[in-house]
Amino acid sequence: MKTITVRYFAMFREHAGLDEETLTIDANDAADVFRATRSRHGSSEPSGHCKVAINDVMASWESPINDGDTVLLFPPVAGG
Amino acid sequence: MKTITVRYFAMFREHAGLDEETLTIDANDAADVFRATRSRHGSSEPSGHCKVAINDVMASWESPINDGDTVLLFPPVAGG
Amino acid sequence: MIELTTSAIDPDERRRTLFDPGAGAYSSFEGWIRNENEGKRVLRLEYEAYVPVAISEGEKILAEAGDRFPHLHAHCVHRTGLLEIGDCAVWVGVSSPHRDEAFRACRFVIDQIKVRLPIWKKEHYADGHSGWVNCERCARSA
Amino acid sequence: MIELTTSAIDPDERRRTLFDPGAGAYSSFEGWIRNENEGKRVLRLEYEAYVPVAISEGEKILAEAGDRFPHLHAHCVHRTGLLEIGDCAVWVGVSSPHRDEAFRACRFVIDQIKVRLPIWKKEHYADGHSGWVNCERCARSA
Repeated sequence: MKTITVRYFAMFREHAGLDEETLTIDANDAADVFRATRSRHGSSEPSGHCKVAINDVMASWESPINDGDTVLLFPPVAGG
Repeated sequence: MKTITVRYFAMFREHAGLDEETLTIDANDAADVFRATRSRHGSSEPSGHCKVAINDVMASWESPINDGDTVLLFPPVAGG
Repeated sequence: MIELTTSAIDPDERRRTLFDPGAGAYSSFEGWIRNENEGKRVLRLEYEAYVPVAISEGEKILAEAGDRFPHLHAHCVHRTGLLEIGDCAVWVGVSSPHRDEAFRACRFVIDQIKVRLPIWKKEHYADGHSGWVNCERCARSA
Repeated sequence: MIELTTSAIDPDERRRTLFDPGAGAYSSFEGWIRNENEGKRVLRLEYEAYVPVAISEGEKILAEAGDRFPHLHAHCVHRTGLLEIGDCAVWVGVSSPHRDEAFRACRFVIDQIKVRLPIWKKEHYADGHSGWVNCERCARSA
């Protein structure tokens, strides 16, 4: 089990009703964290248009997760 | 014979040593005027990168010339 | 350089930072808030950004542009917060020795900015509803 | 609208004229005087234009751009006279509903301006010589 801080942005934050939370979960990669928090952020397609960052660095869904990491869940971006 | 006003621009004007002149020549089209003034403007390739306007309207070398026309001889342009 | 700001963007001021005696071409792009999107009347927009990653990812994009286009100077500013119709949401400016590279570099930067930076926008519509742009498919509710 | 001017171009002032609540994209291009051309050190440039035809041909180009790109606003200003390194010789600005059209329209306008307007430039070099740009092949002497 790992202790992970998860942060939600934009629509994900609105769905979750919170900015961040700390979870103790059995997660190997970023995709595991996404799945574990699915009921919070409301999205069912992690490999789709969503993005993830780990400790403020852009990552992929296959990126490994370590104890103490902060995982940022980004819904589809729309800059410009 | 037609009486034509010919105007020279940029390098053509510098070569001719004058802005414009009035010629009475036997010319059917703009190319004839270009040829007739070759020794003035110094260019030997009318169909090349040079352009012509007749009475302030862009024309082609095949455009017919009428008595009293003003023919503008443009060396290769370089705007921007 | 990439900046995020909550104040109005002054393109002219930023443009000066791109001056170089060897630069013969300057190209800029601005995204303006328009009053309509996909048939819906838009009243205003709200931009949210996650600044630390938006900055690091933006710097990466500008560095990539510099690798592709030699002697390039490039700068980008993105607004956050509440924007009204006609406001400039994003400005990209580049200078380069020649025209073709300037256009291509400017286009490269804005295209990448739009798909890579953690920035989101919520449209507020004339009918009272609002919605996160691009988020229909990722969410359980509209 | 197309303008020829002997005064410094203020891009910001012209940019405002392109505002439209339906425009989501703005693209601009500027040609700056650079200190080098084809290996020669340039000190300054002299632009000559034949104004009546430059204006009518410029208006034609902007009208063609409007035909190709719906809802386009486009404006172009070209300097004449003596210009120094770093001066803006030409400015093109367009606004359009979307990004792709804005870039393409801006590019179309500057590309056409450069080949169709009766405008000529003479470069003054560091070695004391001067030359009309693009004119080597058309003339009996360099």
